[in-house]
Amino acid sequence: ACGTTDTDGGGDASGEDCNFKIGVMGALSGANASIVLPSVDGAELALKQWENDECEVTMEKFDTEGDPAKATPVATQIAGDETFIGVMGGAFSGETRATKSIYADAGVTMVSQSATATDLTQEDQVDVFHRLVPYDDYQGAAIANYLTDELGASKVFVVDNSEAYGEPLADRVEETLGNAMTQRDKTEVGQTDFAPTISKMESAQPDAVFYGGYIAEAAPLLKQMRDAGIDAPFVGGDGLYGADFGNAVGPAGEGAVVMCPCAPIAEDSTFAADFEEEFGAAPGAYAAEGYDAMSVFLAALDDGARTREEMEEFVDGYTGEGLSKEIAFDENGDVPKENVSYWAYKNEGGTLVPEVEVKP
Amino acid sequence: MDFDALFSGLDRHTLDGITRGSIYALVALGYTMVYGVMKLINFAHSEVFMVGTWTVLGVYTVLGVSAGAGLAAVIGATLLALIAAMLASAGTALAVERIAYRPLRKKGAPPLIFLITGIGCSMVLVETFGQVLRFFFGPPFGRVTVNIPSVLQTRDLFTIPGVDLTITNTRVIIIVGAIVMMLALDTFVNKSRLGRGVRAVAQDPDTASLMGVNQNRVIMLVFVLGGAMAGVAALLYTIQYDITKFDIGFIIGLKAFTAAVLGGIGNLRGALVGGLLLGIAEVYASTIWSSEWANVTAFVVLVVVLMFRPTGLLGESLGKARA
Amino acid sequence: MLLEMNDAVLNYGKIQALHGISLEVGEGEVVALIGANGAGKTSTMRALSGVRGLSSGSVLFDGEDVTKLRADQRLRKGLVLCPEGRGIFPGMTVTENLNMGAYTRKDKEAMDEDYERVFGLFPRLLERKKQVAGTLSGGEQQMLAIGRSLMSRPKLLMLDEPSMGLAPMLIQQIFDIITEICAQGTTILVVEQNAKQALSRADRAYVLETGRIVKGGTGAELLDDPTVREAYLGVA
Amino acid sequence: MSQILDTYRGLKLRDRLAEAPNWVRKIGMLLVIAFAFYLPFLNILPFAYIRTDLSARGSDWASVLFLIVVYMIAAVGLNVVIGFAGLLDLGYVGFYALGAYSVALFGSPSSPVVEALQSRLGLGEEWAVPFAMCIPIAIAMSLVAGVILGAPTLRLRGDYLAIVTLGFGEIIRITARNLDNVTNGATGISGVPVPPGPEIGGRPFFNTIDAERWYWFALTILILIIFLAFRLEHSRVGRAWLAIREDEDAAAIMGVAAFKFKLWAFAIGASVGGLAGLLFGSKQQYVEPNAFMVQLSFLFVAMVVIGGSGNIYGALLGAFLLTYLPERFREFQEWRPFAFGVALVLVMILRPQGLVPSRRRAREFEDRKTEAQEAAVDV
Amino acid sequence: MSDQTIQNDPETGSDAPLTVAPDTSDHEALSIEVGPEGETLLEIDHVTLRFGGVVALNDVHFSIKRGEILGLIGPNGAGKTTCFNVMTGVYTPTAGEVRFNGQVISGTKPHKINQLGIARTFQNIRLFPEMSALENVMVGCDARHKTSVLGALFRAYRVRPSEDDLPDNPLKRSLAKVFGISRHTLEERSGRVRSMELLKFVGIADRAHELSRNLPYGYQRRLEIARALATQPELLCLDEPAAGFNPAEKEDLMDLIRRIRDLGHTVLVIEHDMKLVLGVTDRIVVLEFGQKIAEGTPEAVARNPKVIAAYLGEPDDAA
Ligand SMILES: Nc1ncnc2c1ncn2[C@@H]1O[C@H](COP(=O)(O)OP(=O)(O)OP(=O)(O)O)[C@@H](O)[C@H]1O
Ligand SMILES: Nc1ncnc2c1ncn2[C@@H]1O[C@H](COP(=O)(O)OP(=O)(O)OP(=O)(O)O)[C@@H](O)[C@H]1O
Ligand SMILES: CC(C)C[C@H](N)C(=O)O
Ligand SMILES: [Mg+2]
Ligand SMILES: [Mg+2]
Repeated sequence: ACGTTDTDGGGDASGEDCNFKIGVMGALSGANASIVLPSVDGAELALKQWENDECEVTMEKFDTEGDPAKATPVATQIAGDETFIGVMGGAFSGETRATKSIYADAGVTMVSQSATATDLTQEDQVDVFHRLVPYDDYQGAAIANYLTDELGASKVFVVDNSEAYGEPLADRVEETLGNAMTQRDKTEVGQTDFAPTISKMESAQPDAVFYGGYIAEAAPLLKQMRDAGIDAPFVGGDGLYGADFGNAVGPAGEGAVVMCPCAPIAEDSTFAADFEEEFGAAPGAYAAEGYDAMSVFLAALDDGARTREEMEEFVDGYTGEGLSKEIAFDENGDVPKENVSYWAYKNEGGTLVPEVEVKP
Repeated sequence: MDFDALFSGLDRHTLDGITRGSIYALVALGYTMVYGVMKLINFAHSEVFMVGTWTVLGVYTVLGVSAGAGLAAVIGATLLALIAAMLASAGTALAVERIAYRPLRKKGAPPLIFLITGIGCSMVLVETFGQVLRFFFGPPFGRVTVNIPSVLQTRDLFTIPGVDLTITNTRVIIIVGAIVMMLALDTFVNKSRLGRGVRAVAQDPDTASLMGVNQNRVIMLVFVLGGAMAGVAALLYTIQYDITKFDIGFIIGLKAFTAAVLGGIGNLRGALVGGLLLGIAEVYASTIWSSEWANVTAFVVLVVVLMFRPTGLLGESLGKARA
Repeated sequence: MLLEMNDAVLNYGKIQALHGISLEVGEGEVVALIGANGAGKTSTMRALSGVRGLSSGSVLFDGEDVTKLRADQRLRKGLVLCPEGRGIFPGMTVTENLNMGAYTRKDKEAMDEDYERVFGLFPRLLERKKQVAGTLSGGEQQMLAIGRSLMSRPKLLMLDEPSMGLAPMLIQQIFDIITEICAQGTTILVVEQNAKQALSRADRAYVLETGRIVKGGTGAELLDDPTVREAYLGVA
Repeated sequence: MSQILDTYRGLKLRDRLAEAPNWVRKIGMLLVIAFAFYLPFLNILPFAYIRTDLSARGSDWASVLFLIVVYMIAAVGLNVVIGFAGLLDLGYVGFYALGAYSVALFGSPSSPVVEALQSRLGLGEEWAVPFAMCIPIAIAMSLVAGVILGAPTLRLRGDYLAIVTLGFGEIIRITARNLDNVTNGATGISGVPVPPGPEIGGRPFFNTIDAERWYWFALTILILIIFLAFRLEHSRVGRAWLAIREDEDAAAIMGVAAFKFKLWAFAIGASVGGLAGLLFGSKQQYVEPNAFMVQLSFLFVAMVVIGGSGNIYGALLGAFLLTYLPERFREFQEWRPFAFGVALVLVMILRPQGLVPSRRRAREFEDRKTEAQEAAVDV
Repeated sequence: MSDQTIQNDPETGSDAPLTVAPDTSDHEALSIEVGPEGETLLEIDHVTLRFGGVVALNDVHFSIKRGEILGLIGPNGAGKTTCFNVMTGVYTPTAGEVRFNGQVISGTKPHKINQLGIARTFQNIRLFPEMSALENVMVGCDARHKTSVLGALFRAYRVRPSEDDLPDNPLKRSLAKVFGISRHTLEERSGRVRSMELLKFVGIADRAHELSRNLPYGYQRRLEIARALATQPELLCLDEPAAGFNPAEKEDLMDLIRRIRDLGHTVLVIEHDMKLVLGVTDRIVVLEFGQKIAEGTPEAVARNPKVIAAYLGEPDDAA
């Protein structure tokens, strides 16, 4: 394509020449970076541990702040530069939706570590998109099951943030809950005063509250609930699955539950140890998925994939045991549902501790 | 649409709206004062408020107080935080005036330039907390939501009999605090000699100086007073919401500015009326529909009010002469 | 000398309005400044009052160099300008405008006396006490401006075209007032188009042409000067 | 820096250009246009250093050029409202969004509106309003929105208008986000149509990869709009706007139909903004509400003001710098917003008249500046 | 009407920059077409205007005849400026109406009234300060122009040009012959020429390209008159045009007012300078406290004891 850099796009120069870049795009800064950064670190670790004499692979990180508008120029750049043989991401559904057709046009294989919106694989399918997480239909069902079965709730109050991630997820939760949902309310990103929502809760008297959204708004919402004396258990989706959740919410967040389609990483695993050594922290949100996504690309290179087409072909047919799960992609790019596990994590003293596995 | 929900708890919702609106009103004062005197929208004012919230956090952290401290410690820490926040906010406002606006005033720049400079200052302040300070000191600075210890914990004070409305201590502090501050400022500007100087500069700076008013002093005074009010708002805000964030000023600033215009920009009492009305309108709308429509409602109320009263509810305090 | 201006040069951007003006006003005098449109009379007044700074030259008041002082600082020393085009505060009431005139004063009783005096001079203002000044008629605004400048009890009062826009009867009155306040001990520097009146009332006068002083003398001298008569009195 | 400026001033480029014979100016203009069309392929050192794709994490040069031109179109449109008519519009992004949404709502086969039409009219799954039809629809929608917003609010003065327009921008965005069954809500609409064209190398002519074609398309539109904007400026209409800006009441008494002309400014600005939005949406092939936050409105205003409000060239330069610089210096990552803020303040303090003010503004400003400096001994 | 002026104009057709010549021409091109002299042009019919408690105009009734110079005098605050404001659409009367050429105009928008043929100057000068003197006048000329916004954009409205309007360049000339010239272009040209002519007429053409805010006060007053004349008003209202003028300048102004009348305009003038008023007007209306107290020839009014008591005071020999 035109507009490549003068580093000469060696597109069809396969064979011996194996210098490639893998793009990573996601919210590397911004309010929700803590949900994304561990997975990027995971990918970096995978690349570091990779042994291959033939190939020279670098990972290029692009910060999108999770904003679709900022993600599209990044995608165009990656698409236009033939040395990019694959992309890990997008981390969030919104940016993924905005960019997948660009990658599709350029034939760049995507493997997302965390984008869960249903439509990404169920509507307007593109061949290049794959993901290591199940979609919100299942996540929503799992959350609903947790609410009714584990918590025994029969009156759930569902709140979402009116955004591309929170709203559809809350919709799925609502669908599965059926009559077990008493009321639904919508809030906004950037909102800090939730008094109207709280007073709705007070009259609805729920025995559990679900929030579909991100950390920034979940923290004040939860605090105001507790201030108002609403003690019902609080459950959130993977949008809260970041180290910052505990810090932001403070003592009011004690016991809050975060659901994630990601299995806990055993503290004594080698991955946990390596990660800890490399980055000085225990592996956080989607770290294992990030590691797995990168591993898929690296396996392709090991296998001799040297062009975007070969990469795509390899990833489509890939099967293997990953850190997070047994990896395989169906025709839509989803991992088979039976390979996935859902976990509830509880906020204890500011950290998320695995509580129980849930079935959708 | 759920009008039942609104009417069944009308008193409660109104109280919620007043609480929300009190903070808007206090921040709106800063916009209104600066606008009144200099005819410019100080876009950096939202960040003046933001700095106040961080100052409260800083004071609590330094003092090491946290939730559940003794009564004396709570009162002491809160007062200290109040003073610090007022000073920090006033200082920030003054710094913006000195560093950014004064050179422009010297050059006689048109209002639009002040607007863009204000936006620039606002970005600088936001990024200072979101990026620069984090780079040097690490967390809690950065782009994440930060928890502020709820030193002053919410307690039920009394219940209004008949309507069965429970009033908490924080609500009393916020509403009473906001109204008292506003009355004090209003009295100052309308009754005191210095206040008259402020109004004179607002109407005709040259002639004001011929009457012996020091224009620079008045302008500084305006920024300091507006900033201090934002500092008060910052403390009240942290009492109610217990959080801060690098970009927290943006939305509050937008609302406060809307409130100022709604009441009649340049008019101090207008800021109060506008703030409360806006707060109530938002809460009502959030109750009837949900919070996703609150902002739309706020702006629609603004447009409707301006259509019938083109200079806001109470009008600009400065009458306009014609031909 | 109460007021001295030496070699004053004033520029508006590229336009030079004053080309080195020197003038003096002695204690207790009435001094008039006359000249055609655009001669620089207003500019001189602005420079004296401190509303505009000078490019070069100096202003001395009461023996003190005030060149670098701002208008408000000069006012505190008793040098007061009642500006051309009135410059009232349109959004304040008549009373509030008068209050502004007394902005730097703290002596309550004496101020009340001064209100009486101003309302005595201009009964029309008393009728309109509560009216917002922006809606006064042109002449009413002029009265207000003069009244307001009296409120600060100036040592030296500078009036820029005080009779502009006033009905004939009032013009007469304004000049009487000028004579009267001078008699009460206020020194006056007045700019006037109404040269005949001004010269006949003034102790001394200056004639300004395109930013320069071209003539000076006692009022009577200038009244008799043929060139002045032709140019400014409309008599051949 | 100031030295460079001085040399630049010494050259008196502007005066020379103004004095040059007509044909010289015309040829110069053609050369500039030709160069603009060549830009995506720019590869001659040292000029190639302006490319944004030099560093590993840079962004695609042609895409950046396209975005620059789209913002230039918006800035030229906003300049009509702010610079010419003196109306502060802080909600310009609303029109931009309307343009983008119109083409998406009517042109995308998967938009709820088109789906409704399909089932109502019994049209096929693939049917949608053709791109060529979407252009007038987008322009008309934003123009109508401009008139609807303007008619009741243009009577307001100055800053009241600013907040009302700002609110309008937000209303558009929030409504687009909340009306799930019309706009797909926060999910947005994909499959936005692109201009028709021959297939080249198995891809449609206008695709997401070959951004330079988009750039040329947008550039052509930009040139046309600049041409029309100049015509407006130097006409009775431009003069009327100027008079209204200076003293609306006096203008009315001199026979200027102030309201009518203000409304026209608003409508023209709105439709140009809509056109810019259409280009943006069509190139993205995906439209969602978050792309139209208030901050973008501020950015547009900043473009107009930084360049020199009232001057079309100024708006172009402002749009260029504010879009290009952040892209060129992507390396600085999270420091960019901070640097942006600092730069905004510095530029305004050092050059409050804007980078290339119109002659009138420059003159005005010079006068005011000396006046203000002399006004008080110590400001 | 404007078409005719365009054709009459000797200077149209050349693109050469206009140079400032001393005012020697007789400005024939500036004269306007009017109806028969002596007919009632404007009638203030028992107009009352209240602002809250203040009665600014109280049942005021008088009329202006075409072709005359009418003076409006009275003490400060008598309601003279308010009268102008009612006539030009700034205020709507509380009671009564204003008729112009037989048509009721009270309540009409200011710009509409201007288009009907009333223009004015302001007591406190209100020029467009950041526009040059020439541009200020061109805004006035535009009031009579027909180019619409779309016309200015696309310039599609073509007019068959007269011989004088054809460009010199032969190619352009033949093109213009075939396609005509856009009305916009013709209007622009004629507007410029006419504006320049008006500046000469009031005697300030030497500073045509200066920003109006930088002009001396006297020039600004004259510029206001030129701008008002540019709208080709049948009735021109001057609010204290001589304020701040010295006697010599007042003489010039009197001459100017007479010349304006000679162009065909009817003039209404508010002024406190009795010499000017008595010297230039044909008839005088006197207001006091919002009421008409006298009306008549200058001589009669000057002798009227009521007027002397309320306004003139003891006879003032000179000035
Ligand atoms: N703000 C200004 N900017 C530029 N030039 C100015 C300004 N004010 C006055 N001038 C110019 O300075 C010169 C002197 O003006 P000034 O107002 O002092 O005259 P004046 O004698 O008071 O005249 P008038 O009798 O009309 O009031 C004039 O040529 C005028 O054009
Ligand atoms: N908007 C208004 N509100 C209240 N009173 C007003 C308003 N406009 C004018 N007036 C009053 O109406 C009266 C007439 O004012 P006007 O300006 O017409 O006087 P004038 O005859 O032009 O006097 P001058 O010769 O002093 O200019 C004045 O007493 C004035 O105070
Ligand atoms: C990282 C996750 C919170 C992202 C989320 N699952 C999404 O689809 O947007
Ligand atoms: Mg003067
Ligand atoms: Mg008057």
